[in-house]
Amino acid sequence: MSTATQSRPADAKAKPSSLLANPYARWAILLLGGLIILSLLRVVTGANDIDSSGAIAAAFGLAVPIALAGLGGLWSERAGIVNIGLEGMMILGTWSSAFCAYHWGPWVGILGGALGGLVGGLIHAIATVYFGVDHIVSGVALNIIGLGAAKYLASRFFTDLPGGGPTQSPPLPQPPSLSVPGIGDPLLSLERKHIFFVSDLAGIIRGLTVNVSVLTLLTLGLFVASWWILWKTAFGLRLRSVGESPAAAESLGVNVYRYKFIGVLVSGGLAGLGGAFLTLVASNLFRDGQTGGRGYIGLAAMIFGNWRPGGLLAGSALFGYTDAIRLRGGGGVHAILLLVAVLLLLVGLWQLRKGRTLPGAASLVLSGLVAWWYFATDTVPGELAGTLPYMTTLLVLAFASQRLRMPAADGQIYRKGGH
Amino acid sequence: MAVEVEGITKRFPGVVANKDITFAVRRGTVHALCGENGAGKSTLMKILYGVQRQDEGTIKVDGQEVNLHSPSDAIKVGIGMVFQHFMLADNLTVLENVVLGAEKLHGIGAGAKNEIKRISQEFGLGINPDAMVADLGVGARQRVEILKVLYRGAKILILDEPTAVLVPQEVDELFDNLRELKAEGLTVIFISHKLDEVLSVADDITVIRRGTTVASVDPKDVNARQLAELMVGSELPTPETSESTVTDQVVLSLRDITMAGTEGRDLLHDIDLDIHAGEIVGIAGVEGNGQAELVEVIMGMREPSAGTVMLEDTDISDWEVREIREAGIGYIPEDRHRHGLLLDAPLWENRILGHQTERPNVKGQLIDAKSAKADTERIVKEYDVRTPSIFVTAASLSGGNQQKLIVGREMTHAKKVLIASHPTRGVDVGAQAAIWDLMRQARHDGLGVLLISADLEELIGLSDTIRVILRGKLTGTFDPDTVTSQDLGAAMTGADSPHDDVPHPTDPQDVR
Amino acid sequence: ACGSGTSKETSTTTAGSGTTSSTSESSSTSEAPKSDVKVGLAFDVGGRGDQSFNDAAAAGMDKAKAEFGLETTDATAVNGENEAAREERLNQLVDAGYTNIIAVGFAYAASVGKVAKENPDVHFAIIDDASDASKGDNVAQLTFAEQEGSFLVGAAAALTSKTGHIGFVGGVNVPLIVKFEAGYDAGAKAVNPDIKIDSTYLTQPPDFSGFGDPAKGKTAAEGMYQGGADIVYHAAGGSGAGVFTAAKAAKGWAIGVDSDQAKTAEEGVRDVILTSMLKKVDVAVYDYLAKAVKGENAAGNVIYDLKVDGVGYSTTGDKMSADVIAKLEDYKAKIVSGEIKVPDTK
Amino acid sequence: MSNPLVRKLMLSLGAPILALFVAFALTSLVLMALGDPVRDVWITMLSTPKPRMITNVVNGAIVLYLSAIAVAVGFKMNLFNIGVDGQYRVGSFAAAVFAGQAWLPGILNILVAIIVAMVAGGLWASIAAYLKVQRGVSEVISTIMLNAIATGLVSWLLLKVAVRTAGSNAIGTKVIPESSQLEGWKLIPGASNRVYSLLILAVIVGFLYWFVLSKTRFGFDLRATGSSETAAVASGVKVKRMVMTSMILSGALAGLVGMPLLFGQDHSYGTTFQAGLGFAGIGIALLGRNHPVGIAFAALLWSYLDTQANGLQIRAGVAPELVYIIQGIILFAVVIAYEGTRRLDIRLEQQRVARELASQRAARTTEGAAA
Ligand SMILES: Nc1ncnc2c1ncn2[C@@H]1O[C@H](COP(=O)(O)OP(=O)(O)OP(=O)(O)O)[C@@H](O)[C@H]1O
Ligand SMILES: Nc1ncnc2c1ncn2[C@@H]1O[C@H](COP(=O)(O)OP(=O)(O)OP(=O)(O)O)[C@@H](O)[C@H]1O
Ligand SMILES: [Mg+2]
Ligand SMILES: [Mg+2]
Repeated sequence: MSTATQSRPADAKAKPSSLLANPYARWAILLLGGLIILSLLRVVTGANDIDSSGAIAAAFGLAVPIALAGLGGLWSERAGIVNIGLEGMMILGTWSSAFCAYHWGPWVGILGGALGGLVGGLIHAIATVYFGVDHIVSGVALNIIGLGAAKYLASRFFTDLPGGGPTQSPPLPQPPSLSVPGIGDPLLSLERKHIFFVSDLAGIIRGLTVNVSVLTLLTLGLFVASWWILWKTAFGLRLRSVGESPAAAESLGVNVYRYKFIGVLVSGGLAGLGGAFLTLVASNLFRDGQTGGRGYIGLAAMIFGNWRPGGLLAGSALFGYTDAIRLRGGGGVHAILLLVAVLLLLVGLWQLRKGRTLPGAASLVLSGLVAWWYFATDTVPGELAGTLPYMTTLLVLAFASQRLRMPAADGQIYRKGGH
Repeated sequence: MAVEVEGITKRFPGVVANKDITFAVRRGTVHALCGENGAGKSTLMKILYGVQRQDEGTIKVDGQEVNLHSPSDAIKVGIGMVFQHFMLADNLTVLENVVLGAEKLHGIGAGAKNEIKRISQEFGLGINPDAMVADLGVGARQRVEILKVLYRGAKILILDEPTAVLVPQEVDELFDNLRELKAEGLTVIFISHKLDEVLSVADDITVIRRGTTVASVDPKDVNARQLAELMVGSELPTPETSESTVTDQVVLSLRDITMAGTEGRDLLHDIDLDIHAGEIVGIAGVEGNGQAELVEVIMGMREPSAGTVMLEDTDISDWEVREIREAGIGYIPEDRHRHGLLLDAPLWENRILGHQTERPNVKGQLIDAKSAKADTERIVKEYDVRTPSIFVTAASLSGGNQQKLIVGREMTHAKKVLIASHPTRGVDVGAQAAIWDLMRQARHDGLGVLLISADLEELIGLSDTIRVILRGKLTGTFDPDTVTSQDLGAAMTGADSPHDDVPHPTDPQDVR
Repeated sequence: ACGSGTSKETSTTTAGSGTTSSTSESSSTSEAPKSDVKVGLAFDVGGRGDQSFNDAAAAGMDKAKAEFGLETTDATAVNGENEAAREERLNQLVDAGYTNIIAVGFAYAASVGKVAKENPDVHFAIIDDASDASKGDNVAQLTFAEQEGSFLVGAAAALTSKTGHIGFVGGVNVPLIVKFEAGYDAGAKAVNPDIKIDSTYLTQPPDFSGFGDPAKGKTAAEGMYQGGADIVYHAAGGSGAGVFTAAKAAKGWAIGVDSDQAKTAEEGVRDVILTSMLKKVDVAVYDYLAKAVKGENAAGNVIYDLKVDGVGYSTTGDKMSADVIAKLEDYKAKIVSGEIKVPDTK
Repeated sequence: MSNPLVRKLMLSLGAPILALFVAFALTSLVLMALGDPVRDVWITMLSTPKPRMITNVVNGAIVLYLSAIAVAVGFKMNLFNIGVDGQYRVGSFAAAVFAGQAWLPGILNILVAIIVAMVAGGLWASIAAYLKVQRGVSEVISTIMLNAIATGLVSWLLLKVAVRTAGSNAIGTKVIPESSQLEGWKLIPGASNRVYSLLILAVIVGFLYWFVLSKTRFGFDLRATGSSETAAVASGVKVKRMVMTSMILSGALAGLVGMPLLFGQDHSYGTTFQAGLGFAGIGIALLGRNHPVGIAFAALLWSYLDTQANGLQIRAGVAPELVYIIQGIILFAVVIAYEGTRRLDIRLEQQRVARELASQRAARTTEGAAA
């Protein structure tokens, strides 16, 4: 559309933005910026825990099950099936992974978790794909069934085992954890020195390289694999096309039902794997109610991440991180108040510059309130600190969500040959 | 013979869509299929493409009998189809849309991209494989659809109403493409309601009526009128030449209407427009040049950045949709399914839609179901809506009958102005004539009518004045008595500027 | 009227237990003697097998069952249930003919009060509640001085800590758990007024998953250890397993709760348990049932505190030095004598 | 079958009955496969409930009904309000605090407290509504977040206002004065307990839901928006305002959910207040197909199963959570059965339309021939 007259400004703009145009560079800049902000925040507030290796590792531990559930959601919704039943599939995964791990060891446990979730996925797939049941109804029903089934099966199969009971499994064998050899201790001593940026970097690297569970590595692998399969292979193209326009896919000979089915099945398996992580890595037993709504959070993280693996990972990490910060105590939540105040200030100023007076002013007022809260208190009450992950997610979405776009045919019931 | 169809019968619950259809298509020809809405053309083509399965009958391709269970079977024997409604995933790239389902041919990467470029060049389609389909205009989408078919190496192309959404220039381009394909030895099966097009491009014509083949004719032997009569099976009513009823009383006037766009260019720029009582003002233009915005500004669905809209002596610029409708402006929307109907609600509730605050639909804050139903019965009778009852859902009516219901409803409430956006799109000739009559009647009754249409014949036939809209500006005024389709077409595309400069119309589905 | 009902019941049970020795030999199924007392236990959420509070109650009942040959059953609460559901559970037990019904957990207070009033011939016990809501002529209210036991383990932590920094992980932020924290704080501060105490609650009511989410327990404890704490006390039910795991990894100490967790926790982590705050629900339940079998009227509030050894600390594994234990005994004596009053709120 | 009304009735009755049988069979299969006592389970689940239990069923259904109606208002608009859980918690807490102050006498206190609950629930929902309308945040995700935030906020506030009673480990808001406690009605003969007085509330809400949705302009606009947003806009509905209104309405109704519990049973808001009603409401609204009468039946069925399941552990030795499996299967079975009948219905309808059109056409052609 642009003709000669427009070419000059476009060229002028191209130079500085060329770095930003490269997605990898953009990510790198984002990460670097985040790190600097964290370092600054740590130095200013003295809350050394906010990027300690422990906090990062804990954030990872809390993020992985959410990320797995979210990845499950991604597979399903990319194929056009809304999956509100992730929670139920995850619950099934916790029980079955515990059952398998107890009887046959941790590796079978991991597999068992995936299988348990798969059963949930199977039910959801049959209902939504073949029977054309409303996706939400099916998901809600699945959550109810998952909850009941895990509890019922636990009381049926764990009650008489040593250390087990109707609501919990016996202790389970854990899959191994790995570390990059030789860097743990040097990094730790570096981290303990609390030098601006250097210690922060050391902490983060240490958190990511020391004592990482194989299941965490598997999860990362699954993210890369999902991205590759969905965006770089013919199979993935077909699966996504089914979520964007099933009629078009059908007209080109793609078996829509089959791809939707596969999408939901994989979805269940991944959510189940998230359950297995909870029983085998995050703890070492099955407990009734262990998932604590992480399936829903995973769904939220997926929406947050704009139905893309990278964004989803960022969403889960944000959630896991804030949850870790508040669970570990140590003034992290209080420190984050300052961060929020500064960010709100920046957003407010930016909006004022763009001429949006009302939202701008609102952000500034909010920023002032949060800053006042930070300076007037020393801690955040535990009840409120617990809401940090949810507040953060909501805030970020409130500022960023208008760019989100779900698969065009997501949630629509597809029937072969129209109608 | 490229395709031979024999004795095809297809029954749907309660309907026989195809009944003993027999015809043959010669290789390297363009073969047209004509018939009223619901005659069974699309069904037949879907059978040919394996989307649906015939109950009886055989299909031969290149003399070989084939068994088509799914589109893949059809693709295998070299059949490709461009559907009546585009089959494209908006949020995927052209490349992805094209290779989908045919990934085995050239992969999904560079190889495929090169192949697309090659085909695009060879047939002059001008397609960029990396573009998002959502960003493409209707014409480009049409070409992507054709490319999809060519990419699969199809030897037989089925085009189901490919021209319904194209403007004359685009139609010409398409026909050039078709001739090129024909020269390459490809066979084209082509469906259209625009009979002059059919006559100009087809080598053979098969007419279908009520699901059966009633005639096979040579385009050289018939004219459009004879063809239409073959389709409907009776003589068509002659359109009466009507006296001008234009008065000098302005009912709707737009002054300096401007609407800023996102990319610097105004969607609407300084629009000045007067509509008099008893006048039909036609707007001609390539889709996406501001027609939709114009209508939405008048109806209060969007706010212009500047300018005023006056209804008689009242400034209605700031009014809400509902107030505007209450003030006596009727609205026949462009897309009846999206803007005109609640498909899963019964007809009588659809009669209320858009007039939820007006009698006879309501009494105070309450719905007056009894009166609404009675009035729906009246509309069904007066406007000849073919329906078993007013309690069936709107979805169970055919498109033409849905449109007649909408026209009836809006006429009932349009006391001063009627805004009619593509009122006969996708409607067969019979219903078309009926709707035209209704519009003339409205004019006769002293309404001011704004008619927007892509059908230039319709515009010329109905309007008292024709204005052309180009890139958000009203650029020309024509007298329908003297203007020709060619003149209009030139004005619509801005005859003095290069063709590339015409903004690509966007799919109406994306205007949210 | 109630009194007479009780005494009648009393006489029959006494008769029953009087003839225990002879009936026990003749009963073929179990070696235990038979009694007319039929016990129904209504668990709180979590139920049997929570390795904590509910399990302790079950242990008490099981012991009594084995000893006195009682017929017993139990039923568990469902998460987030309605008051009517709790009432119904008790009613079902009454309907099924159970003579002594034990409700485990303060959530049952109102239901016990109501159902006990409607069924004056049935005996009830409630654990962790002594309010007017559950009071009745046929209700035994068994409560504990958790703060006193917690005081001692708090002192133990302060005495053992090398860093002068300890932690507390509560499962769900309810007053009962705050009681543990309050005692723990007081005990630690009694030893070392400058001690630093981290505290985290895993969830807020009505989200009770904090009692069953080891992942969260682990994260919270990890934060404390890595922040410099070397001893963490948990009152978090099943989430405590995560606290132990974290202690093991951080080579720190953990303090168990309710039962002697150096005996009940998973084998691998037992050696990190410095001590456990004992809340002898099992003893309370057993005592109550023993009284019932003997026909004594157990109605009224029985407070299990340090004085009666209803709460305390464990020494399994000998992780605390004799010195420390001596000091703890000292504190214990002062609490029993009333010299130290332990607060039960923060 | 030719009369559409008779047909609709038969189809809509047939589906749930069929579904119940399917659920029965599937659950039995599960039990058998795992070696549990199928007979005992069904004897427990299907035994005639005692009068006391019937009261419980009705009472349970009352709160579930309110919750489901709150959800259904959203569904009618294509809004998925997962936030009923948080909204009713906020509403119940606010009402409990207000009523506990006893600023107003007796019934007046109740009425105003109910309004307070609706306002609080509505305000809480308005956050999600605002985020959706102004910021485009999906209500699914915002209400999930807001539920958790409500939990934290209410716990924090509860600690601020809580009163402790001697000897009790529970905390709650100040108990509402005796004059504002509702004793309930002796509706079930032979029952020792009473049906919540606020049964009236459920009846009124159900009636208003039906009346407003199907008889008023507002209801028409709301349904129109739910069935086609674009058509609604073109018809003059202000969709953003409609989203705001209906989400807030849904939240206000959610605020009512705790009222029967508060005034008829618990008399204060505390840690033992019933939780999770919002999620049950989703299932029930779907089961009752968003229809006021359908939801009533669904709520009664749900509550019946809940109540009967209480005895499972005692009488059949099976975990009471089995009832969740049964409820889930029923939900599946019912929607699948509805889908089946829907397809049948469409087919029958089409045949009818085609037949009648054909006869009309025939009539016309003969007319034409005659002329
Ligand atoms: N899937 C279907 N189920 C039931 N009936 C159908 C189905 N598809 C088509 N029909 C019926 O078959 C008839 C033929 O429809 P078809 O779409 O082939 O008409 P057409 O000639 O393509 O009309 P148009 O010119 O409007 O495109 C329709 O009138 C309709 O009644
Ligand atoms: N897949 C289908 N299933 C059932 N009925 C159908 C189907 N497709 C079409 N019909 C029915 O066929 C009739 C005509 O449909 P059709 O789409 O051909 O009408 P039309 O006049 O071409 O409308 P439009 O112009 O909107 O395409 C209607 O009664 C419609 O209900
Ligand atoms: Mg059609
Ligand atoms: Mg067609």
